[in-house]
Parts: sequence; C-alpha cells; structure tokens
Amino acid sequence: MIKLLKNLMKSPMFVVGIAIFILSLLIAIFGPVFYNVDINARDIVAGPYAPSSSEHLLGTDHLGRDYVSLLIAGLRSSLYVGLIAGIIATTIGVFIGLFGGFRGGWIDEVLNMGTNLFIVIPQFVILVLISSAVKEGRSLTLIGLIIGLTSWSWSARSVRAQASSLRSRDHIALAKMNGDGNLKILIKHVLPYLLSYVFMVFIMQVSSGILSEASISMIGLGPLDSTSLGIILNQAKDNGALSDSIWIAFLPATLVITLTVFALYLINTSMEGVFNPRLRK
Amino acid sequence: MLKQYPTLRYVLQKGFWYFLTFIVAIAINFALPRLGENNPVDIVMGKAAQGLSPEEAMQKKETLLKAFGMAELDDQGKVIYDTIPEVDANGKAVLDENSKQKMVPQPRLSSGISQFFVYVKNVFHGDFGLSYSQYPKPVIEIIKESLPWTLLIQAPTIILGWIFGNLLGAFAAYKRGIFDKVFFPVAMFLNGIPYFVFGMLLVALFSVTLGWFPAMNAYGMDVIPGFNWAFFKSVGYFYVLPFFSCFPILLSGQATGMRSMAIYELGTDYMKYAKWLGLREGKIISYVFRNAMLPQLTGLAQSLGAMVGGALITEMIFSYPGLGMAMLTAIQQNDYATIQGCTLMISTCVLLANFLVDILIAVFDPRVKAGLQMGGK
Amino acid sequence: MSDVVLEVDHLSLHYLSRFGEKFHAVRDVSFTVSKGEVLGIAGESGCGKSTLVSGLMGMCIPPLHVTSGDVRINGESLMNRSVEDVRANVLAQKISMIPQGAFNTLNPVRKIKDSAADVFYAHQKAGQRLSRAEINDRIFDRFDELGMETKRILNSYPIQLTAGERQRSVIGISTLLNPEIVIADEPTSALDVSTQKEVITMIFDLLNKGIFSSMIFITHELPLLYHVADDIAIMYKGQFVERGTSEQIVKNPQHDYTKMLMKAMVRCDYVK
Amino acid sequence: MSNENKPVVFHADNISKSFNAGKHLKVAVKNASFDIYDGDFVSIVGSSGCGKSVLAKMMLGLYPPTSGDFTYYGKPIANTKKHWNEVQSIFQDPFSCFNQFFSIRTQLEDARFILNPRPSRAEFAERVDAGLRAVNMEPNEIREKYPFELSGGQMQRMLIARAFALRPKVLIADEPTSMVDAHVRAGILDYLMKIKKELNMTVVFITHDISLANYVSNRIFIMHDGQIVNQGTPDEVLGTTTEPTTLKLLDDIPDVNKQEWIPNSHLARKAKIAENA
Repeated sequence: MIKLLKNLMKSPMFVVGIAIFILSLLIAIFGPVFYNVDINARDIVAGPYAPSSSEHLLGTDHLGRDYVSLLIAGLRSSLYVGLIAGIIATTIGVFIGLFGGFRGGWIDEVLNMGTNLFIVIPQFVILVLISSAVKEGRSLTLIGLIIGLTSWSWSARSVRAQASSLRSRDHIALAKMNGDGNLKILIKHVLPYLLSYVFMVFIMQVSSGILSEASISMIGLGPLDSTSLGIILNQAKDNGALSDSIWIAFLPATLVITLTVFALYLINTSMEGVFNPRLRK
Repeated sequence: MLKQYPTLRYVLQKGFWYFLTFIVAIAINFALPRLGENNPVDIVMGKAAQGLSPEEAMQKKETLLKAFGMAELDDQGKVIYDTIPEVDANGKAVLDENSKQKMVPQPRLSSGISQFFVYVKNVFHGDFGLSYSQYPKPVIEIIKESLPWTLLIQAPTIILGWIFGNLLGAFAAYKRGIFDKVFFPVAMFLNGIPYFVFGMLLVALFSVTLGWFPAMNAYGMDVIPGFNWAFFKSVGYFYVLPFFSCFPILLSGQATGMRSMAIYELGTDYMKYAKWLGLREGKIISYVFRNAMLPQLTGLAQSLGAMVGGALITEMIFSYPGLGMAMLTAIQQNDYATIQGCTLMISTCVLLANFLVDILIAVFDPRVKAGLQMGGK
Repeated sequence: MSDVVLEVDHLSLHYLSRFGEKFHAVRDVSFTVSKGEVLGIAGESGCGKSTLVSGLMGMCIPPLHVTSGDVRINGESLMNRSVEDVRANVLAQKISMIPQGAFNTLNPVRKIKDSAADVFYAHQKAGQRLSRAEINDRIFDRFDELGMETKRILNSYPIQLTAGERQRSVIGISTLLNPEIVIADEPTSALDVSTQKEVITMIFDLLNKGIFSSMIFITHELPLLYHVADDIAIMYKGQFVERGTSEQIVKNPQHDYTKMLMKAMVRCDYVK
Repeated sequence: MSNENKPVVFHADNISKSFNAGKHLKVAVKNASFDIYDGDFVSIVGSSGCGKSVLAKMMLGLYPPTSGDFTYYGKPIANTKKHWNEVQSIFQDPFSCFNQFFSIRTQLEDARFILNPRPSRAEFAERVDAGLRAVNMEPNEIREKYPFELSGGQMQRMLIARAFALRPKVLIADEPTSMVDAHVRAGILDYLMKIKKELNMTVVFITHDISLANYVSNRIFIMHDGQIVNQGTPDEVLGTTTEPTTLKLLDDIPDVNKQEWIPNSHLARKAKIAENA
C-alpha cells in the first residue's frame, strides 16, 4: 500500500492532479471562512456585470452579486453533487458488478442484461425526464441522487469483468478450502484486488457527476435551492454575458469546472499507469 | 437454421435485443412523468384551464384524456364518468350548501397497463401527442423539423471524431516520444471540458470578439431554406462553430482511449512475434490499429449516449434548431408532451446508432463471421 | 561440421532502468553454431535465456542495450546495423524464431494463411514480387509437405485450433522463408508430453528436409535437450558455465550447477 | 502389494461427469470405476483434456458426478467444510494460489479455520513452522514475505507446507509441478513423498508425465478421453502392459534412458552410424 503510494507520488500527473483537486476541495470547504461575502447580497452601487475591483475581485453578475463568492458556492455545490453521485453510482455499480461477476450463472445474466440496457439508453434522457417531472423540491441532494441512480451502469460493467476474471483464480478455491464463507472470500480475497479499480471508477463517477450536474443546470433543470457552476454559466448565458462578450462572467466558472474535472482525469490516468504496468515506461 | 449464416444470426440476435431495449425505453418514457403525483393531463390542464368555464374545462380535459389514452371508454367510445366526492387542494372534503359532501362527476381513468398499451400504439403510429406550447401542433411535426438539424450536427462530429481520434491515438502510441508527450496531456485536458463550456468559449472568442463566425441559428436570415446554393453556403458557414465545439473534445476522448488500447496491443505476444518475423513497421501499425479498433468500437457503442447528450446541450448554446433546442424550449414552457417526444426520439436514435455499431463490429471481427464469438458485448 | 552459421563473440547485454540503474542480464557469452548443428541451451527461469534470444535476433530495443561483443550470421555482423536493415535482410530469412507455445502467438483476428502470407509480403524484394495466388500456393505446399491438415488449419482462426496445431502452425510460419538458423525458445513448455513429441518431430522433419540447417533450442528440460541437441550449453546467471555434447553433459557433468541439474532429473526405468 | 484389507477411501462406481459446453454436452469423465485405498499414493496420468483434472475436482467435492456413485469412506462426497477438513488440495498454478495482499504466513495460518476441532492459533503456528521445515524453508525467513517475493518453486513448497500443517487424511495434488522449472520438480515431489510418509496420508497425484507418476506413486491410473483405461501398480501398468494409451504415454516422454525418442533425431542418427560401422 505504502509502496503503491510512493509509486503514485513519482508520477507527475498524479501529483498535479491530486494537488489541484485538494486545492479545490480546500477552497470549497474553507473558502467562505476567508472570503466571507454573502452570495445573495446585491451590490447596487457596483451594479450588474461590474468589472474587477478591489471590492469584487472578479466583478459581479447580472444581479450585482459578487462572483468570487458565487464561484466558491458553485464549486462547493458541484463537488457535493459529484461526490454524492459518485458514491451512489460506485456503490450500486460495485455491488451489482461484484455480485454478478462473482456469482456467475443466471443471476449474472440477468444483471448483465439490465446493465447493458442502462448503458445504451442515454443517461441524459432519463435525467431530463426525471428532473422536469420533479418541479418542486429539486434540491442539490436530489439531483446528486438522480445522477447517481442513473450513471452506475458502466461501473457495474467494468467491475463485473474484473470480478469474473478473479473468480477463476486458484486463491479463491484455496480460500474455500480454508473454510471461508462467501462473504469473507468477497471481502478478503476479491475486494483487495478490486480496490484500486473501484477507486478509479469512483473518481470517474465523481467527474462525470460534476459534468452531468453542469449539463442539467445549463438547460435550466438544475437545483432550485443553491447555486452551482452550471447555474452560473446558465445565468451568464441567459443574461447576455456571451453576446456582450463579458468574459469575466463565464470564463472563471468554465475554468473551475474544467480544472476540477481535469484534475480527476489526471488522477485516474496516472493510477491506471501504475496499476497497469504495460502502460508504464 | 441460421447456423450457416453466423453474421446474420448475430445481427438478428442483436436486433431483437435492441427491440426489447426500445420497449424498455418507451416504458421509461411512459413511467417517469407519471411517477410524481401529477399525470400528464393534469400538468397540461394546470395552464389550459385558465379562463375557461368549468364545462369547457371538462370538455378539454376529456379530449386530452382521450388523446393520452388515459380515459376508460364505453362501447360507443365515450368517456365513462364516476361521481366522486370533491376534495380541495389539501385533500379535505368539500361540503355543499347543505353541509353534505359535494359530489362531482369525474372521468374514470383506465388502468396503468392499458394506458401503456395505448401509449405504445401511439408511439408506433408516430403519434407523440400535441405540443402544448405550440398548441395544437403535433409533437411529431416539431420532431420532424428539428431531427435533421440534430443529425446534421451530430453524425459527422461523432463519425469524424471517432476516425481521426483513433488514428491520432494509434500514432501517438506507436511513436511515443515528443509527439506523445505534447499530444497526450493536451488531449486529456480537452477531454475534460464539457462541450457546452468549450462552445461558450468559441462563441465568445470567434463570434463576439473576433466576429468571424455567427453565434446563433443554423443559417442566415437572408437566405430562403430550400435546395439552393446560397442556403447551403449559409448552413456551412453557421456550421463551423457548433461543429468545432464538439469535434476536438470527441476526438481527444477517442484518441486517449485508442492510445492506451494500442499500447496494450503493442505489448501482446503476437505483435512481438510479428516483429520477430520482420514484418514492416506500417504493417504492424495497421494490425495494432485494426485490433485496437474493435474494443474502441465497443467503447463507441457505450459512450454514444453521453456524446449525444453533450452535443444536445451544444445546440442550446448556439440556438441550433435541433432536438436539443426544441427540448430546451419545451422545458422552459412546461411542454411535457414535447419533452417526452424529444427524449423518446433521442433514445431511438441512440439505440439505432448502437445497433449500427454492433453490425460494424460483426463486419470487422472475423470471429463473428466464423460463428465463434459474439463480438463486442 | 565446419561452416559456422552463427558466431557469438563475447556478447554482454544489459537493461537500463528508468532511473539509470544497469542490470546485466547476459555476461560475456561466446559460442558458435555450425551448419547442421543443434545447440541446446538449458537454464532456470530468469537466467538470461530470453534476453540472449533478443540479442541474437539483433533486436536490442531499449531498455535492452548491448554492453559489448558481436553477433555474426554467416560472417556478417548484426551489430551497428539499422533496425530496418536487420528487419529486411536478416529476420525470417537468415534467422527466425519459434516462440513459447503460449496462447497468444498468433494474431487472433487473422486466419493462419493470412498471418503466413504476411511473412512473404514483408520480405519481398523489388522486381521479384509474388502474387497472392503464388504466395498461397507456396504456403499450402509447405504445410502439405509437413503433413498437416493444410486446408482446415490454414483457413482457421487461432482459437479454432488445438494448442498443438497452433504451435505447429507457428513453426510452419517461422520457417517459410527457409532461414539458415532457427531459435526455438521453449517451444513446448506449455504442451503435454504427447503434443510435445508431435511438435519436436515436426521440427526435426524440417531439419532433415533441409528447410533450415541449424537450430538453437532453449528449454529447462534436460531430457528433452538430450534427445534434441547435439551440444548442450548450460546457462546460469547470465553466463555459460559449461558446454559439451549432450552425451557428455548428461552422462558426465563437470560444473556443480550442471551436476545439480542432472541429479534433479526424474528418470523412468520402464522406458526402453 | 495387497490392498484388500485396507479401508477404501474413495470408491467410484461407474461415475460420469458432463458439462454444458454451449449447445452440446461435453463428457469429461466416462463410466469410471475405481477404489483408492488408505495410504495409497495414486497417480492419475493422461494428456490434456482427458478428464483427469475434472476427476480431481470431483474428489474435492467441487463438482458432483452426473451419474454413478462416488463415495468417500462410504458416504457421498459433498462440498462441505467437513469434507475439506479431511480432503485437501494442492493446485497447479502456485502464482495464482496466494492472495498478494496478505503475507504468505497469514495465509498459511488462515487454513486452521477449516479444521475441526480447531487448533489454537499458537498451536497451528507451530504446525505451520513444522511444515515449513519439512519443505526446507526457514520459518523466520518467510515470516514477513509476500507472494510476489517468492519464486514459483518456493510457493509450490508453501502449498505443501500448508498441506503438512493441515494434516489432511487425503491430499489431491493437481499437477503441482507444472509451472516450475524442471530441476525443481524432483525436489517438490520428494517433499510431497516425505510428508505423505510422515503423516500417513493418502495422496492423489495428477500429471501428464508418466515418469513423474512412476517416481512417486504405488498405483497408477491411466486416463484417456474420460475413461480410465489402465490401472494397477507401476509394474503392472508400465512394465508389461499392452494397453495402447499407456504405451503411447511411455513412448512420448523424452527420457535419457531412451536410445531413440524421435526417428531422425541426432541420437538416432548416431546410433545408425554406429550400427553401420
């Protein structure tokens, strides 16, 4: 484990990725402590789309609200949604994939068919349908939940492939002969092999969760109870920031989304490199 | 019977599977809006009943219920009414002037299953109901108008992005060195950008700041849509930005995937053996490409949904008159029938595209032809 | 036996790790193989056998590097030649390789005959190109000559064949261009005894028909080498510790390591 | 050697096992009948695909027979802990036998959970130590070792040490030397014979190499195409037999005692030259 971490720390991709991600986490959690501006306070003096000033580092939005505080809140919401979606999707995916892949037989067939079904039916469609059906009470948590519940399929699929290849290994048979029950075998002899893999799946799910939230917010089906990076972009677009070329209204938000997702990609790719020695070199 | 034609058997099996998935997609489309308390008729009635007399409102509701296949009909095809106690918004019984429970006639709703069958029947007849926001325009008309634009923007982006992405990825894997060191991080960075974000940046830069390309719509106001040169030129001009807001990202996604697949292929025993036999470099690259292409095709089938979803949002950025835009308008106006029509159409297209990819897999994987293995999935 | 086909002269090879550490896999190995001779190389896994093969094929691709020494085939050195030169003029024509009979030696999406045809295409010289029909004829003739079920095997994909058929196809493909010398790197280690015998019989068939004249046979099975090789060299930690005729090595080993190997050999008293 | 008064460990009466391979049925074991007696060292020999590994898995209770009676000390075999308390196994591929996330030591000691009555941790640790010494490994040296730090031969010996510590009544060894270098093979077989003797076990040894079978066992079964075509002591099976599969297996091994293994090999040529001279 420690050796693995050491190997990871040797990869510049991983170091950069984890640094950006931890920084964004820190900003999201502790940002308000250092930069305490009410996101709902409208600065009437500065007015809408005020340029950068000592008072508003990145200016104000169309309502005269401070952009830095909006960005911090947005980042926090995006990470929150991403984590919820990631946790739910990974849990469901790992559970279904592990169960099917390890058990085999008809249960596996049925689960696999269900998984394939959800792979080909576009997640975006289901998201739009549910979000537009839930008119009231579309909270950030609910959106995270919905994203998680609709995006587990490909993680189930990849975990299943790994688990079923493990099933034929002799150490599983040997564990059986040691008298280990199915649960113990799963926890002690299957999960450790999948752990790094599950972690990678989780990271990809978090990043796709962040992107899904941004997409759904972009079309006006975002959370109603909080601001998010997608909502910032949506409002900037709807209120003429694009056509009036007010770069400061959307450039920072796009950068924050891209950097966060990029950091997660970096972590994932570098881990793949370490765990799959063929890709190393 | 089909043993002699393994490819045909494979295609038929896949076709059957996609048909089942299509039915499930219809079911999802049918069930999700009904999950909440509200049924689609009530959603529409919420606005439609404004300014109508109670009789007119009831008349309208009856029409809508019939259209949605939600009312239980008698032999003459008339809606059956039940007399039930009226309740107010809080679920409390409404009392009449005699302090007795007020009874009102209410259309009897048919069972969920029979509603579903009517829905399926309608769908297969191309009947997606009436748009509310553009009442009484049928949803199918809206779809007919916007689908070609969506296909125009998505099909070339996905196909070209896939082809060039794979070529680039294989090249990077084989050459390694400087090219790979520059190309790979750039591709990965691009891969992480959502389409709409990239689209917004392109609009701001090339359209608003530099003024090179238009930011909105699919063709200029000054041309008449039709089969004429001016129109095509205009469409091409307006096509540039939407295309390039998806294409590079799609390309990088495919390229990074292909790169790692190709690196894996290069390390296999048979590629080593090919080198030992002194095969030419070009030949080995072509094998690597061909072998890595199969999993990439499967990957394409898997990520089609996500690609299409992303590109739909791009349409919204550019107000491109495709399904995405139609859906956005419908969402803003609570036009549920149109939303449903659009989502079902999108699912159908993705399923069809997936089916095509599976046929391609059958063509490219000789083992399917030999009746040995069931290709990708 | 006089004409020397392969001459290895004080060859040392090392791997260079990412962090600049050198690992010497082959140290100062010298030997010759004459026309018509089969040299056996025995040694445990990790002794440098496979690295030596890469060196002999002139395929020192980083991280593998030549420390010093020379490899000559028919007097021509393989060192300091371009990769393309070695590929076009040496591989498969002068020196060829039979890899381990593992599952994955043949491209899974190509039929055997297509994989075989590639060898011809790769080594065609300008002005003497063969048509696909001619190439097919040659492949079919060669496989017929070797007594294989030519039609079925050539028209199959690798997964449609048994392990033995696959390995025999590999041997057929490797020797299509009548190389001077063949290196067989544990060609039977993944096969059972009966299939092993079939494969070895086929190799000797090729030798006796003069399709190739010399061979280096690498394995850790001494009894097998005893029957296959004229001379046996024992490799230990990257070096040749002993070389002698197979009779000498088996009946009268000199080096301690060879003695240990011989002692560990399981014999069967019931065979005649 | 007379077996009549020894108790019967495995009794197979006309057993068969078939699998669904796609659409057709693949018969792996066909109408096999045999007895394995207490204290036997039985070898089952055959080329790949002859059904010997399936038979081994059936003895372990991992596959139930499709038809016929297969009993262990008179009772039908089941995949229960009770069965594995007495019947244990050594698998082919030592590299896939250990969980790379735990030390070898822990994994060896985990085996005590199958035993009934269960020995205490300390007691079983001593048995593992004894097992390690029996295969010539210093217990202290491997205390903190992980699977990837050992060679194939060493891991194979670990599996034997595990069997030693468990002291099963019956040990099924399925090609325990197939993945290791030739010169390690005899050593591993020696250890196997040693612990068999010390613990008075019954051992079933699966191999495709008839010389290994002859080296270790007191009885040999020859399998071909799912059937047991020849069985008896090495003398009976190898010495005077006319059974074709056995003869072929004998013929196919490249033993150094042979004058001619392959026609046209150099030894054969030399022999011919000598004859002519």
